[in-house]
Amino acid sequence: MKKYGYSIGLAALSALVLIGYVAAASADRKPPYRLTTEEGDAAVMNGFVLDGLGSRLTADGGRERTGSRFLSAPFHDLMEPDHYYSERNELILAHRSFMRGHRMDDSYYRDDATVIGADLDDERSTIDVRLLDRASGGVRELEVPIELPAGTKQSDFHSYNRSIVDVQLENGRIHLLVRGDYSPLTEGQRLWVYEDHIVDSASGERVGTVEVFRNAPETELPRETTVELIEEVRQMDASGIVMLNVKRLKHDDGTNQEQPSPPLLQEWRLVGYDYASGETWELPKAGMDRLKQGLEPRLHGGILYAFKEHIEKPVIHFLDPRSGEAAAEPLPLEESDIPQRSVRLQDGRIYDNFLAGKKPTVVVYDEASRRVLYRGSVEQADPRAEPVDYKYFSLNFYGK
Amino acid sequence: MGIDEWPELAMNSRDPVYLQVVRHFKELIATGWLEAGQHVPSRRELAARMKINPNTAQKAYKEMEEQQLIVTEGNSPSRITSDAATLRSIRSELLGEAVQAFVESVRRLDAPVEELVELVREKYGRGEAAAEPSEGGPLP
Amino acid sequence: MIEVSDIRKKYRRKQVLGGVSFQAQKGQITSLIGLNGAGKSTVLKAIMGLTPIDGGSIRIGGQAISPAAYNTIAFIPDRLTMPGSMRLRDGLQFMADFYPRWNPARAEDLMSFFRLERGEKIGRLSKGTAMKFNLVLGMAQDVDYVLMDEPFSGIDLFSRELIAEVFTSQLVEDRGVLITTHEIGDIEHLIDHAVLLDQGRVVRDFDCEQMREEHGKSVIDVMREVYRG
Amino acid sequence: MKTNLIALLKLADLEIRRFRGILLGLMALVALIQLGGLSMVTRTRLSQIESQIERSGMTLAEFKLQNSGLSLLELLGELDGVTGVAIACCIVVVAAYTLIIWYRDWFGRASFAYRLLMLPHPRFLLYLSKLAAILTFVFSLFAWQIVIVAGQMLLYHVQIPHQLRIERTFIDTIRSTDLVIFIPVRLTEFLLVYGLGLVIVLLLFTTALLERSYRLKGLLGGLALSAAAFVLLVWLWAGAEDRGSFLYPTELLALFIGVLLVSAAAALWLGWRLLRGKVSV
Repeated sequence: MKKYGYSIGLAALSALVLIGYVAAASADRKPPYRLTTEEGDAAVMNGFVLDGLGSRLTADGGRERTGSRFLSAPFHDLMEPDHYYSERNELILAHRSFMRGHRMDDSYYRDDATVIGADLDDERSTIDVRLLDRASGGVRELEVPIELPAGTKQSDFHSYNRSIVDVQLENGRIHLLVRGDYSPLTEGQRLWVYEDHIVDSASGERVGTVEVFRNAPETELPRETTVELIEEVRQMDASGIVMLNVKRLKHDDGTNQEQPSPPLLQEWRLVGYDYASGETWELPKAGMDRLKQGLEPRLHGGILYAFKEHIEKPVIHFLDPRSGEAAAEPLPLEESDIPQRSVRLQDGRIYDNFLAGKKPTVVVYDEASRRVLYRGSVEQADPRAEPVDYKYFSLNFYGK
Repeated sequence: MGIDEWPELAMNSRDPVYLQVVRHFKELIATGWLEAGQHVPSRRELAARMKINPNTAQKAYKEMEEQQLIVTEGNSPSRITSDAATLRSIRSELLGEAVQAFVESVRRLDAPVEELVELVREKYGRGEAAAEPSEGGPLP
Repeated sequence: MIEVSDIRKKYRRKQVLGGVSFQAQKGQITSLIGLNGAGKSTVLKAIMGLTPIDGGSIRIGGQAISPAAYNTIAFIPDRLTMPGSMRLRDGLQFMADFYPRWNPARAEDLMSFFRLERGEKIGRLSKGTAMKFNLVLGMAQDVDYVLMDEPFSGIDLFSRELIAEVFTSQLVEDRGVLITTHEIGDIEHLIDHAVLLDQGRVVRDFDCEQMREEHGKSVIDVMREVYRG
Repeated sequence: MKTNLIALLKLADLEIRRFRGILLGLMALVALIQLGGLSMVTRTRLSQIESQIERSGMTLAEFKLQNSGLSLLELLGELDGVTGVAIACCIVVVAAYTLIIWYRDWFGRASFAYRLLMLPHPRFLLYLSKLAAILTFVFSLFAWQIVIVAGQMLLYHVQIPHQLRIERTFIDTIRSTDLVIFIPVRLTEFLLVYGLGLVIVLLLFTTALLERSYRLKGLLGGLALSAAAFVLLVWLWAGAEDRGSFLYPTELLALFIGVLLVSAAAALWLGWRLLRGKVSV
């Protein structure tokens, strides 16, 4: 047998080591961390995950490894559940064929009866609208051609880029809010134009177009106007109104080279728009003063939430989007060990993800009663693993 | 008689090899090297000794059987014939052939017969005398 | 018998075999004769299935070449067929491992007949010794046919005689031997049948003894007619 | 069937033994680089820490509080370049040998190909035995790398004073280095990476055989076949990255695996046919 000794020895020893390795690897399938419920009912966390230290934890004790994937990395149907795409995963799970090839469409609207997807690819400058009847599963498609904003023509711009930023359905009328970002030929400032293209959902005929906002062109170069949409935080949910965050900035004109100073906020306005009436308004001074205390505005369920997210002890202010007055008592959040935190507003609840007692912690408040519905934190299950102290876990919504 | 002492056969490549082997046997019989009734070597031994392939040895033995030089009973090894007539005819056949070859080669010289006979007697005499006293004499 | 019918083969646009047909009977020594480049080796390799043919067919004992056929036919090419790093004894062990028809006893006889050293490295054998070892590997298989490619070329006189003796031994008896050579000299009277090749075609195919009996010509004479005429 | 299996194992043993010198050399090289490298890096870091402590007068424990110890991963991090070279060496040599394992039988003073092609066994055993040999080399190196990582952990425990040590599990150590590409910790990852590797080996085998059958035309054909398969795989993989593609990533994965299987089957079948009747000495 000496003759075959080498080969058999090589194969046997290798097999032995491999079997040991497979045993170790399978023992290691579960990450050494767990999201334990300290208080309240874990059901409110349904659809939510905490991602961190290569693991994905759910309130019902689910523990799964993420990471150390290379070749198999891209092969996952659900999209990265960061803030922007998380709701879409629900659509993918619920309406797989409807979403086929359209996962990256500009914007979606969903209610109990229909799902509407809208996408604008600039080559054709028509909006592709798709309606899904959730009951029957039937899909209708509409095409809505759009022109350049009034008073402008192709040759004015060297490039422009338009996309649908919000889709709403109110009494049979589909609202397609189009954001246009036009770069003029001359060295002048960019032109922002928001238009609401209204289409009858039954016939698909255009009902009208409302120009929601168009910024006044800046004359001096260092000045710049930025316009950002403050849309319903739950992008697919119905929302009667939408707001625009309009800021005029003055850039440092670049004289002192060493340390270019950040742009100065010259003027800050919030412009609201009501889909049903087509009416626009500006947030009164009361509201603006409140925001100017360094708060960021968010829109959810028709209420303007204003708070600074990334500080140790934020306070959430609830403002009426029209009057700017307080719509409810401010809600102070628990203090976090580090300024890193994420706040999600969903289904009448406020999800606060921060670090308490050095550990990643999630607290869920019922918005109306301000009661704590759930409190959980990440525990380390294996002493040899990396400790969770001061480690940030991101709170993502994966979809039910 | 061991196969190894078997005299060498100088072969030419124009005459059929198996016939050269048969002739060689006839010479051995004629010179008495092979006696009547003596066993002949097996086909394999002959092939090895004569440096010919076994098929040719087989063919030579078949030819010799046809010419009744050897006889085979059952599957015991073949033996030289002991039929005196055949043995005698072998000698005369060989002598005839040799003389025939001699005559043909000499005829061209157009020499009278007596001279030839005289020359043969003289050479044959001297050849015999020379052969007698010292065994290893130069080959003729 | 080995039946080669109308085999054709092109190699880099050169017609190496242009329709070669002949037969090699079991129990006979057939020699495939031709000058260098006549396609002799190619015919042997074709028969052994070591190189594909473009046309025609080859039958060995009525069967086409197949792995099973390698139990009935052995090939002794004009080069080493065992890795140089092996020793002679490893080579013999290899044959024992893979060839059911390997005859170890006969291998031993041949090893001593050729006075070969079992411990020697195959890579360091001289050309003559290498051919002798090749003969051992080929002849020590109980097969019906043995193909040999130029067993005598470039080999010292004494090895040549030793090798020639193999042809007269029972190793060859009632087996079909097909041997290629371009200088017939020392085995002229050993072969039963001769097939002359020229530029990939059979130009003569005769029984040697018959040629000598009927025309009084040796194989070399015929070669002279064909290749020099 | 049994005799074929025995013949296959004997042929595989032969192929394995013919490469054992190089394999042991590779193993020694990789071990030397990774273990030797680690102990060197550890020694330099420890001396730095010692001098730092002397200057500041702290005790080891205080130092650990401040700098949370010296993890093996940190040390391995400094070795990444060198480890990468060591592993690249193994890959290149084995990949090259995937062709040499065929060509060495054709070229050189001895033409072992004659003997192998005349074995009274189905010629496909040659393909399978050489494949078995290559796989044995790959998995021995795979296992050897695992042993080395274990050795590195041991070395870490020996050289690093326990106050500075940071405990990590074996799998965590592997997961946190680039090594995890070649020593996957997840089954799906292992199947894909080594499935792809196997297909590449099969395509190389068949390309070598195509060349041995049709010379240059065969080589070009083989390379074209391999390139086509590779491009298709990369296209599918990239398709999964592009979120807007018509096919869902899991469907692209199914296609990816499909292409792997089809390429493997094609390579094996073509290899079988070429060996049976097209290959030439």
